[in-house]
Amino acid sequence: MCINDRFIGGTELKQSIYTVESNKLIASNVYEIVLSGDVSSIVSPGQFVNIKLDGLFLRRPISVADYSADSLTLLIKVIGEGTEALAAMKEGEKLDLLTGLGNGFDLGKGSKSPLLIGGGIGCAPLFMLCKQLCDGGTKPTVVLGFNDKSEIFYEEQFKSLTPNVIITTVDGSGGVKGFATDVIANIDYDYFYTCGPEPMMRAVSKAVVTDGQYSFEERMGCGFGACMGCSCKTKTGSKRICKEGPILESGDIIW
Amino acid sequence: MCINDRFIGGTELKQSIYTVESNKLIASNVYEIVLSGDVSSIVSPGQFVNIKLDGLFLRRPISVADYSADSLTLLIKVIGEGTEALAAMKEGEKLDLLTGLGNGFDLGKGSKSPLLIGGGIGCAPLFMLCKQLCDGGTKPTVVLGFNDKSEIFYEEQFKSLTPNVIITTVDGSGGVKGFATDVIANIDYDYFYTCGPEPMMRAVSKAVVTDGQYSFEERMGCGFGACMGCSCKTKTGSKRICKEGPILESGDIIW
Amino acid sequence: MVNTKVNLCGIEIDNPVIPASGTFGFGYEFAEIYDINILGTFSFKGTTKQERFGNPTPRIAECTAGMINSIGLQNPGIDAVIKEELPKLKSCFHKPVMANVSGFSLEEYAYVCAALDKEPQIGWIEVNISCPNVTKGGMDFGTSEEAAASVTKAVKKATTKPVIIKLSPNVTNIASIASACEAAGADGISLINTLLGMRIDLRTKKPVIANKMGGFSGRAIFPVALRMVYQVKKAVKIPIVGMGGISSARDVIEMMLAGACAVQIGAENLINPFACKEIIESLPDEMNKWGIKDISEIVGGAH
Amino acid sequence: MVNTKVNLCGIEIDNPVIPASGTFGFGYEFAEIYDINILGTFSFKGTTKQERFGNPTPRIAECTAGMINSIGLQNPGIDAVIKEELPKLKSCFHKPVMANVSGFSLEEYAYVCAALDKEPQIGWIEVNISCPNVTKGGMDFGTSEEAAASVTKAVKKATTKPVIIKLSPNVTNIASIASACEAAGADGISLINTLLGMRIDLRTKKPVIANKMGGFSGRAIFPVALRMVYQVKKAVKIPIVGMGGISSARDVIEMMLAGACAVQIGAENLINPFACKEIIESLPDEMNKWGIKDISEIVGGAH
Ligand SMILES: Cc1cc2nc3c(=O)[nH]c(=O)nc-3n(C[C@H](O)[C@H](O)[C@H](O)COP(=O)(O)OP(=O)(O)OC[C@H]3O[C@@H](n4cnc5c(N)ncnc54)[C@H](O)[C@@H]3O)c2cc1C
Ligand SMILES: Cc1cc2nc3c(=O)[nH]c(=O)nc-3n(C[C@H](O)[C@H](O)[C@H](O)COP(=O)(O)OP(=O)(O)OC[C@H]3O[C@@H](n4cnc5c(N)ncnc54)[C@H](O)[C@@H]3O)c2cc1C
Ligand SMILES: Cc1cc2nc3c(=O)[nH]c(=O)nc-3n(C[C@H](O)[C@H](O)[C@H](O)COP(=O)(O)O)c2cc1C
Ligand SMILES: Cc1cc2nc3c(=O)[nH]c(=O)nc-3n(C[C@H](O)[C@H](O)[C@H](O)COP(=O)(O)O)c2cc1C
Ligand code: FES
Ligand code: FES
Repeated sequence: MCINDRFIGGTELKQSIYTVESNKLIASNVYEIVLSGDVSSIVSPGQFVNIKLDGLFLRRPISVADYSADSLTLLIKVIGEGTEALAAMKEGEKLDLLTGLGNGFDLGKGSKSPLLIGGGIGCAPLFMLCKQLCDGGTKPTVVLGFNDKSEIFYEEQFKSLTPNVIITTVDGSGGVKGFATDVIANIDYDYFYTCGPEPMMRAVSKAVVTDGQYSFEERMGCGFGACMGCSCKTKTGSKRICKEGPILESGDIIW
Repeated sequence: MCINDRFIGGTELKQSIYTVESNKLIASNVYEIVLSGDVSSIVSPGQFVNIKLDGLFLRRPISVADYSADSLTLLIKVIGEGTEALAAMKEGEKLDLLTGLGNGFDLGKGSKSPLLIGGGIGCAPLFMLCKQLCDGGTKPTVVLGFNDKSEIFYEEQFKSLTPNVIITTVDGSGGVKGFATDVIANIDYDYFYTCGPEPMMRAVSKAVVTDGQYSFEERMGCGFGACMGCSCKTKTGSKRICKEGPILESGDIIW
Repeated sequence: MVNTKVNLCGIEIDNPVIPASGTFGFGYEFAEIYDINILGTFSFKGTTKQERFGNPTPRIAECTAGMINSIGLQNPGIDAVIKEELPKLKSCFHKPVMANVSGFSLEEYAYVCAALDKEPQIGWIEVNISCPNVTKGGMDFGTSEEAAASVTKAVKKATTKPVIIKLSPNVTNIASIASACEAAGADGISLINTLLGMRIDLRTKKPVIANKMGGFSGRAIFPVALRMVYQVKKAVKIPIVGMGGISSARDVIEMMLAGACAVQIGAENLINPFACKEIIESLPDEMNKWGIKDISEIVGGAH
Repeated sequence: MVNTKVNLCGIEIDNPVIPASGTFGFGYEFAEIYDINILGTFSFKGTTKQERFGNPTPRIAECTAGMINSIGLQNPGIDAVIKEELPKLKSCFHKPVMANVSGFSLEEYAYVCAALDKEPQIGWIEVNISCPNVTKGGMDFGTSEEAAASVTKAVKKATTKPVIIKLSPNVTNIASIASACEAAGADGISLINTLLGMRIDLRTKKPVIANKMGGFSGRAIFPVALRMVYQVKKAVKIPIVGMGGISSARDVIEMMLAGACAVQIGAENLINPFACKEIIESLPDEMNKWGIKDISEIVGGAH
């Protein structure tokens, strides 16, 4: 093995086969898939897996929403062929995954009252992050923004971790009416973590008053740093969303 | 519908889904697959089906070896990706077939003592032919040629139809030693039907003393007459192996 | 209710879905399995002056997501097409048909087009200057601007029907060839014909196709076809018929966004004889899914 | 025991399997997941005189049996490659490596080659005259005989290492361009680079790729790549490195039968990071299956 400072996450890429333990529709167009298999390469929240699907060439990147000793949970929003195929997976079926991808959130940024801001399916990786923050003894405030009531997921799961969970919906059909960013001003926090559609994160960047971390998406060729398909310009040079990302620190981002 | 003299078989093309009832290895590299489903388009022995397989573009043409009211039997020799996939099919799995393909053997050639000559997997379509001839009251003589004992299949099935079954093997490990064509000279027959590798059928054409019918193979694009991929020059003009064939009459063939 | 009608060189067709030449015979074969009058139109088997048996077999090879063919323009010749095929077609197809024409010299192209000019059921003449499966002429006409223009001029003189020139994708600059055809009077451009491709049989260690190479088509070639239609759309004002790897109503929409005002379906018919029927039937739902009310409005929408 | 060794422009390599440029970084990234010393060699990311960020994103699109990329030659520039990448590589790869070079002028090509000439680990210089993803230079050098020959001459003057010219498939006559390179002094030819392709996003109704078009590669393009290698083999005597859509040991054999003396694997590495390892490990069995004792004996066997 060579010394390679590009592998900043320091995790190892693994390819292995997983079994679908369950697949449930948990909100409008959103599925929760629990897989069993080797999770040894998953080391931090915000990392993702890259999934091979029959008949599709490229793998599909999906965040790890949760994991335990021998299972991992994915939350999937159906938007095209690949996510449709995932939604149709049945208990007992097999999936080929690359794991150990991405840097993951850096929890070592010592914060007493972190704020988590999720938008839509972007709430997925925040769940595992929230869990680990709670395990570490901090109770983060969580703001989860959705378009409408039908799209809300994992409200109870987040609430079972921390009392401070605020749901917003654009049309007011659930939780507070408005955007996730609308409620930030009233919250006390000294650091933040966010994941959601880029327009939302851009709004977050304007609304927040502290440093924090953002989880980005990009179309990927490989997902493990080989193709330069997912490059992004940052203040500290070009970074690969799949490798030096998907989590970038606020100070690094060129909006 | 228009009047179309090219559809000489007069059968209708159908596309439907079949269920694998059983799949057995019956000789070295040869599988017997029984499928249940709509057989209404299969009207004569020597016709074939065209099978769609996951991950392969073109369908694979396979003769109907037998059929009943709601099932059909295929005998398959593994030679490449498609036949490998067929060999791996399990009970309960589904297959997409086009049926009603090819002209089939013409049993109306009024023969009292027909001779059937099969070579290797070419014996497959002769089984249904033999059955229908026997049903019609004639007991054909059947010569089935194989390379060696391990490749012999359907010996008992043919023998249950007619007493006159001669097996030959090239290496003498089963039946009579030699080629199928070696034993023809001693047989009394007034018409013949043959299916096997082209070199064998060419040898048949030299050994026989009467008229008869040959079943040909060709690489196919469609299998139902649309692409001209399988054309063959005959004494009565160009014919499509999938449509005006696969059965050609001896007088028509240009060797 | 969505509108699937499009206008192709002055003739309105019910929908933009056209079975491609060489994969739909002379049409009546398919009339046995469904009512082909649901089609926009169809392009019949490439017709030449003389009868042709075509190339030796094997003429077909399997590829990942596609196939190679080397038919070599097997057809009964223009006289038999007019005397035998067209009357049969008339009994089952009641719309204008697209005649696909090939030749080995300017004279042959002109001869066949002149003969077809008198046939009332012929709506368009699609001139194939791009068949990779014939040795003289054929492909060569499609690989230079001058040759493409000279064929265009020759056939335009021979017929009053709209002339659609079918281009070869095996060229460095497809847009300049399309422009040359437009300048020479073409009424439309159709593309792409097959990509030149090859497979080798590991058992024999020789090419699968008797003629060694052949025309590669099917789903695999869609991104190349789409790109070329997009490039040609930038270069010409005349209507474009887009094809290459289309296998679904989704693909039809994508090809029309690139610039095609109608599309053709080739290899897909061979593996699914009901492909065109299924595509036509699913097109309205697919249009609704993407918020398209009138299919002709999306032509070139991606530019 | 079969023999998988081949000789590529005077350097013997343990097997003919070479990860293709742009899909294997500078090698050491893959050294984390397997011992890359099992490779014949590998071709590193296309390197230019200046550092390049490349094209805007999205740079990647999905296709049936393939993908489109529009990286646009992102690389740290020749100085950083020599100062940073090659020393890292040296610590994990102990064989000659293939340097992949691009430029926007003859001077740039020559500059980069001259700089690499001094690096002992560079075994071959693969000159990319075919990248479809850059606007000036790049692709244009690969689409005419004269330009291809002029690049060849310029780089031959700048280096004593074997020079392999990498051709674009987006041309009418690949054989004549290969011949021009041979005549200009090339030591080998590699092909094919990506086919120019495109996809449109039905949600936005605009091209998926920010740059609109990009390079199409992966399994889908294999028949085109195979045909071009076959054609080039007929035209030149220098060794050919064949690539385009190879995904298995079976494909390696087919490509070598067409005329390649070594092969490269591109897109397949991206969807299966262990692709090259698996191909190398299965090659001896596959050779046995087809009765091949010595892989170098089958080169061009299909002719
Ligand atoms: C690091 C990362 C983490 C993600 N985590 C999740 C998650 O936890 N849950 C979830 O539902 N989705 C997640 N996504 C988005 C998910 O990857 C896409 O929705 C999915 O790839 C779409 O595939 P498709 O075949 O359904 O859509 P199609 O549009 O048919 O896909 C076509 C191509 O575009 C790519 N693509 C389309 N949308 C996106 C996108 N938003 N981001 C990246 N590539 C895209 C696909 O991967 C594929 O290559 C994540 C994306 C990234 C980059
Ligand atoms: C009318 C007809 C009836 C047949 N009946 C039978 C049968 O009952 N049992 C049986 O085992 N085989 C039969 N065959 C042969 C069978 O079609 C081939 O063995 C099969 O297509 C090989 O496919 P593959 O994917 O395993 O081989 P591959 O070599 O991987 O196939 C590659 C391509 O070549 C074609 N091909 C390869 N060999 C042949 C061949 N001999 N004939 C036609 N196409 C071929 C394939 O269909 C495919 O398109 C028949 C062929 C025809 C034309
Ligand atoms: C079997 C076959 C035969 C063909 N014959 C012709 C022909 O006669 N004339 C012609 O212009 N194109 C011919 N083509 C090309 C198709 O019309 C079409 O341009 C090409 O196949 C690309 O479309 P596809 O990918 O949908 O098949 C033929 C294609 C196939 C597959
Ligand atoms: C993501 C990606 C990046 C590439 N970058 C380069 C490059 O920098 N230089 C080059 O010569 N070819 C480049 N190529 C082309 C490949 O080296 C190869 O020629 C092509 O992809 C065909 O092979 P394949 O079908 O196995 O992918 C790139 C290909 C891909 C997929
Ligand atoms: S997706 Fe390949 S480098 Fe990030
Ligand atoms: S296979 Fe298409 S016509 Fe026979």
